Amino acid sequence: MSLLSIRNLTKRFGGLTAVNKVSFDVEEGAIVGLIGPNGAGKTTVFNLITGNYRPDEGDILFAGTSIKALRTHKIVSMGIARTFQTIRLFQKVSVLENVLAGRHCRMKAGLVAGMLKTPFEKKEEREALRYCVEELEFVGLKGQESQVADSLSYGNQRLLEIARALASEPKLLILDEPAGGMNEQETEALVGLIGKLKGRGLTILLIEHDMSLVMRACEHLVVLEYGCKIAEGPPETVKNDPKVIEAYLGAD
Amino acid sequence: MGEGMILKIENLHVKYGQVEVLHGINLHVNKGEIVTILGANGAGKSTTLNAISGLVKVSSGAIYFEDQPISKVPAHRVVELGVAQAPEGRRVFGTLTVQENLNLGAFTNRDGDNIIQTLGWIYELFPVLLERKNQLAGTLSGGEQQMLAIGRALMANPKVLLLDEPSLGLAPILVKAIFKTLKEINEAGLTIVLVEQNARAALKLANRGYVFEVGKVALEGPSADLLEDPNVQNAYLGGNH
Amino acid sequence: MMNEKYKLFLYSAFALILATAPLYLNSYWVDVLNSVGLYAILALSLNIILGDAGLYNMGHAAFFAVGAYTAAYLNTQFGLPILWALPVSGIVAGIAGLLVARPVVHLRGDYLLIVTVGVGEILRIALINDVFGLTGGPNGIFGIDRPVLFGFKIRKPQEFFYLIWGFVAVTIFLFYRLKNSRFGRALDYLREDMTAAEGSGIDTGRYQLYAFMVGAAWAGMAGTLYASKMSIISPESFSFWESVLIFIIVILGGSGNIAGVLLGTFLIIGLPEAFRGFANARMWFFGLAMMLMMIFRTEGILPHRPRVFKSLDRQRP
Amino acid sequence: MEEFFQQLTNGLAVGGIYALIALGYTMVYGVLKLINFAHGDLFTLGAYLGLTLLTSLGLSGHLGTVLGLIVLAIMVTGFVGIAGALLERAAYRPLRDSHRLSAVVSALGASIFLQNTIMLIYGAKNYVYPLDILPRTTLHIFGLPVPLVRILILTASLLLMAGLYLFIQKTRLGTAIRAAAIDQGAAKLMGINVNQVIMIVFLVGPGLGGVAGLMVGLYYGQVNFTMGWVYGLKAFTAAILGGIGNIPGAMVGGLLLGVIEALGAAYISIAWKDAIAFCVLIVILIVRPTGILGERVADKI
Amino acid sequence: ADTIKIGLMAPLTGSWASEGEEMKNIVNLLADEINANGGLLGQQIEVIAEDDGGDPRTASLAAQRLATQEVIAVIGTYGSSVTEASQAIYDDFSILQVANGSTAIRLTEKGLKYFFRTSPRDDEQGRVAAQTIKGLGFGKVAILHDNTSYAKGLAEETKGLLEKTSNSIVFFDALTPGERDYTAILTKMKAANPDVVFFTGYYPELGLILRQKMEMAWNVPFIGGDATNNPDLVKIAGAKAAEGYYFLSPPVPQDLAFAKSKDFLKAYKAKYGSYPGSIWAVLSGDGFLTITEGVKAAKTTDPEKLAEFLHAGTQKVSGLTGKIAFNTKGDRVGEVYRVYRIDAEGKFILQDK
Ligand SMILES: Nc1ncnc2c1ncn2[C@@H]1O[C@H](COP(=O)(O)OP(=O)(O)OP(=O)(O)O)[C@@H](O)[C@H]1O
Ligand SMILES: Nc1ncnc2c1ncn2[C@@H]1O[C@H](COP(=O)(O)OP(=O)(O)OP(=O)(O)O)[C@@H](O)[C@H]1O
Ligand SMILES: [Mg+2]
Ligand SMILES: [Mg+2]
Repeated sequence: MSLLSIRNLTKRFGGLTAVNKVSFDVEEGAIVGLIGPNGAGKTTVFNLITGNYRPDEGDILFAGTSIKALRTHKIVSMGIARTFQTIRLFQKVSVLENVLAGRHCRMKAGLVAGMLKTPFEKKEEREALRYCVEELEFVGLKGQESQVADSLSYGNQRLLEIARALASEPKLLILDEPAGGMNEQETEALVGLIGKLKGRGLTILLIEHDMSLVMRACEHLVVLEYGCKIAEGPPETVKNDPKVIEAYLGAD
Repeated sequence: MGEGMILKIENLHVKYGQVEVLHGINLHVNKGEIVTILGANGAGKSTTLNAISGLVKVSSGAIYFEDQPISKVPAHRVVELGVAQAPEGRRVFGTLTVQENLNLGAFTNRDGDNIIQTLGWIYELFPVLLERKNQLAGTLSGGEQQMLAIGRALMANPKVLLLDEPSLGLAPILVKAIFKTLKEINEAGLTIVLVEQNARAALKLANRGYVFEVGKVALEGPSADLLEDPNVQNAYLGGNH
Repeated sequence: MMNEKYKLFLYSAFALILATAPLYLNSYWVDVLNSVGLYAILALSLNIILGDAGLYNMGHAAFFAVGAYTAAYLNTQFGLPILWALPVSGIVAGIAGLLVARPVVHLRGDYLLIVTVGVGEILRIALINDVFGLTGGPNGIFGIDRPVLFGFKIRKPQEFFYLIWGFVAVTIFLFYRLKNSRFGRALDYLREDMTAAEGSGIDTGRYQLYAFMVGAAWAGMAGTLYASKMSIISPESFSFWESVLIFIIVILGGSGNIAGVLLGTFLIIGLPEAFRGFANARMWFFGLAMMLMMIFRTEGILPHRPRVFKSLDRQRP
Repeated sequence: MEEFFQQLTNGLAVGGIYALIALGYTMVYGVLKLINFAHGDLFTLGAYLGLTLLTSLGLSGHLGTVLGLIVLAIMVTGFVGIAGALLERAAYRPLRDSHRLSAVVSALGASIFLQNTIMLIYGAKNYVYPLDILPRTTLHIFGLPVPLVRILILTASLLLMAGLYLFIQKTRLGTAIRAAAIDQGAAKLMGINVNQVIMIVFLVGPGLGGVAGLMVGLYYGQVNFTMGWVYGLKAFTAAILGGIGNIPGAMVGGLLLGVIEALGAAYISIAWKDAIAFCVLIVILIVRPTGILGERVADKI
Repeated sequence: ADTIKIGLMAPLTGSWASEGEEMKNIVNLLADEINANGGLLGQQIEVIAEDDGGDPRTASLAAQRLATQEVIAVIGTYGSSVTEASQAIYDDFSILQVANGSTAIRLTEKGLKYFFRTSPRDDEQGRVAAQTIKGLGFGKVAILHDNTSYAKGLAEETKGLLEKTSNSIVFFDALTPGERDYTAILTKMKAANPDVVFFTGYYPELGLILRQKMEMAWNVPFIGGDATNNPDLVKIAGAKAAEGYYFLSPPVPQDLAFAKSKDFLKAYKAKYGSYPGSIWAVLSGDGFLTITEGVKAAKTTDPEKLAEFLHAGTQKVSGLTGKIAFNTKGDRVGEVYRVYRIDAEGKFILQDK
């Protein structure tokens, strides 16, 4: 059984069909790239997976269960975490607290425990802090815990988004243009990070226009155009698919 | 100001609150050139463009446009003088339609024929925008917004075009198309200042380049030289890829 | 850190000066402090909703009123001692908060603001019209008992001072802890970016309701204290202007910052008293002072600062 | 049935005034996202200034009623507009880059300040406009007695709304205002003089509020220094009801609020009429979270 | 002490500020007069005015503040619930309080020793109102109040009395004060077709109502309570619309035969340029005279003795609205209310009993 299975997914905005009967699978442990021209509906697919939009048709199965009607936070707690195309950090909040946001769904202390600082709450906080610090270290942001998120450089903000997503211990991580706004050196580091994530057993679905990253990081590609899937397969095959070249890559 | 120079920056300092982020930038652009500015995140590239446009306050130093000091000129006047910018983060008017956004780009452009002509040309360049003409800009996909931002800046019919990471979030085919178009409009006489992360493509396009490091110019020179420079190769061109 | 020590010293000195205030102030100034204390509770409770969760609530006096009327009713009709009424009215006001927030909490900024204004007004009109014969109409409810603590009847301003400020202290203690807990952080996230918060796994809808519930419950308890202190309550005391005043305190003091909100209360409740010398120009000076303070401290007197993690190095694995 | 139509015209008359004040409210809000709580007090200022000018200049005596009133209206609009622009300069501009609610608090301070300024200058008592400046003709429309002045007020509101709407939608300056409303920085990059735009908005918005104050004074006769608070809140409610920032919305919201109040008073209870109006508002907002003609939202994720 | 301090608690800011302003004017004028004539018991009087903002919380602070300034007595205030918020404080500090605009019955039913009022009570006015309505021969009555505790109290009192007789109440509701347009209410009231409307609210609203009633061409007579006794009423409504309006009120100083009232009016006009408008403000002057005459007669400033003296009710003080004496509860005794009617020129004409 695949970890994520998209079945006949359709989403319309008014007269526009942004996603049109798209189906594909993401196997456990795989790194899958979702590519396609601007406006092809990639981000919309992500928004459908994470419950930000509701599909008009089709279904989304995560580990066998349909998640298409669940609310976003529920989906996150089931094990899907994401980053956003335009960075959406909590700008005026410290870096570590940004990561703690991701940890939220794995914690239990409520209102009363928080007011009274019960031993359970204290222990849980301590562990959460430790876990989040580790995740920050993992993405390479050690020592910046107390900075305000918006004071980080653009590339680091992207990494922070990844750390926040990781803090929820997802099984599936979905990244929307993680290398957007990064220079080639930073992109290089990102490829390394994605490799390490795979090492941890995570499954990753990503959107990216930087083909150098896509080619190096992904094992499988799905190509959308005008909301429809036009190709799917291993990177080398897709790269040479004339339809993909015409719609997306352009001739050299 | 030297012969043929259209834009010149002398010893530019800029602060955000107490923190100085530009520590004396010197830079010039000749008429008809494409100049690219490279640099790591946070080096001050966008800040420099915003200083030229008058969006951030200059704390010391001077900026000249066509021999006229503009560091104290308010932003809207700078546009009237002929400097347009497609800013970082696109900043399209989300609750206005694509068409309205483009019209706003031509706010200072009083040449009616030019407006119609440019508009046609932009729709030709980015056919998606024509399809989405009456859609709210805020609901466009990331790349579509990027196209709109570039198109909008062109609508002003500027003498100098400032582009802040125009290729961000664009599909490869479009990046190629845009760079090709930039070349064309440059050849038609428009001067371009290009901030890019995609250093290789930018250097291939530009006549000259500047490399910023933490608020200072670290390197400058003709693009060809920079492409060859081992420091640049290591830091911005991703080594041997 | 030097700065931290200095801060601690400042706070303790302040607490000490305040705690001994009834010894050297006359009953008028003590009563002014009582007023400040009551509004401090109200403002701290609104701060949860407005400052922390970022929900524009300009009808907070409604929950204050629910608490006050609940306590007054239970006390005058059933003889429930006023301090026993304290938790009851907290619960009733909290439930009121939930009920009010439930259908409208998804509204954006100013739309929520006008709805809360509306709720406040609807309640006030209901009170004036003696809804279900419970509220005594424009006369309100009178003859409310003074609180009795361990057999001691509290009636003088000096005595109320310790009751009210004791409650303020408990509130600060609990809310401060809440701020740096999972709950408090959740409110920060949803204030900053609702979509990102939901996307990080936080049930934003639920926390918005919780914020309203906690804020309303505390305002309700403040209402009980108010009712027992005044011994008569009437709809005038819960007008739109009261909501506005509490709102101003939170924003001007520094929304999201407990010390700022306290300082704001001193200024907003204290200044009109300090300006009494100007006779009928006192509100003129007050308006002027408000504008000036806002212009010179645009983010509030003591703005919210992001949390600093000092002890991380010890925790690092 | 006759009573129903009578109440409807009563509601429209009141609503016309709400709409007129709401127009100014909405304009200012549209650009600065600022709930200008001082708007109601600028309205009061208009009423007082109108009275002072009317009695001290004797305009209608010199120029005849119609011309005199027009000149008076222009003068009031101008003066209150200038007061509004000064207010913006002093109390709002320094806060333009800070949190939205900071400016709201400054506006509340300005409201207290203005209200008490008027009280200190004129005293706390009620003032009365000279009677019978306006024609007291009552028309009979389909058998309903409708005072002519009400029709004039409603017409004036509608005309001003239409004019304002065309100005915002069709003119270059209007486009600039709309752009500045969305993103001031980006608007500057389009060559728009944002400070100037805001100043114009603060001339027009408060100016409209001032002229509404004048109308209320002329028609109802009685003014006092606290009247702006109630009217301001109603106008704000009306603007939200219609969808704040939206000019036809202010009109629709104002008229609707007036009608709801009148019908609520007529068929449910007078004492509860404001509560009824707020209930309707809440229900409408639950169904349409951005008001009846609410602004278009675009939050692309 | 070298001066005798008397407090005045009044709404100097907020929506009742116009009332407060006049109260302050009147009390200051009377105090100046006494001071110019050698003072009270050989001492000068110092009036300390505090703002109660017309709101209970501010009032309790104002009361605390006055209590700490060694006043022997306080005049005020306006609004029953506002007064009530201060009653206990003055009582605790043994300060004499003479309220001037607080008509709720319960205020004097608590048995407070130091509390008096120069304003009559709702029940008294209600009685006179019901009598008048009957006396004028009206059958179907509409009653309109404004949901302040004063107006509602009076409305309910009158309603109760009228219902006991042959009168029928065809309309009973409350307007919202501070608005400008009351046509919706008039339209609704007209549909109930009353013979008379009894209005218990305040003059600014009434002025507008009378005017709008005339524009509607509805000719029903109106009767009102003492809160409508203000010359501005005619200015707002216009003489034509106000003509024929009846109201109940303690006599205005103009109608009193005392030299004292006449002198007072002259002095007031000379100093402030017009006659005092509000009857409540005039009653604060009565409060002042109660205190000063009481001190004079009892030859002491001790509030306890003063209170005993006033409760005895033997000494009648000549006030601005007639003779003043109190019963043991602290209420003013005697018939105070008169009926007025507005004539074609807008003058208030005292009607024969
Ligand atoms: N909320 C919305 N309302 C209307 N149209 C929308 C909305 N969201 C997306 N669209 C449209 O749907 C299409 C797909 O958008 P989407 O953001 O999924 O594209 P994308 O593949 O992520 O493109 P890019 O690579 O440029 O980010 C676009 O044409 C966009 O204009
Ligand atoms: N509004 C601001 N307030 C405070 N600091 C800012 C602000 N904008 C930018 N900075 C800081 O100024 C420095 C330069 O930023 P700038 O945006 O000019 O860099 P850049 O070279 O364009 O980087 P990028 O490649 O990320 O766009 C950075 O350290 C940044 O954090
Ligand atoms: Mg996308
Ligand atoms: Mg940049």
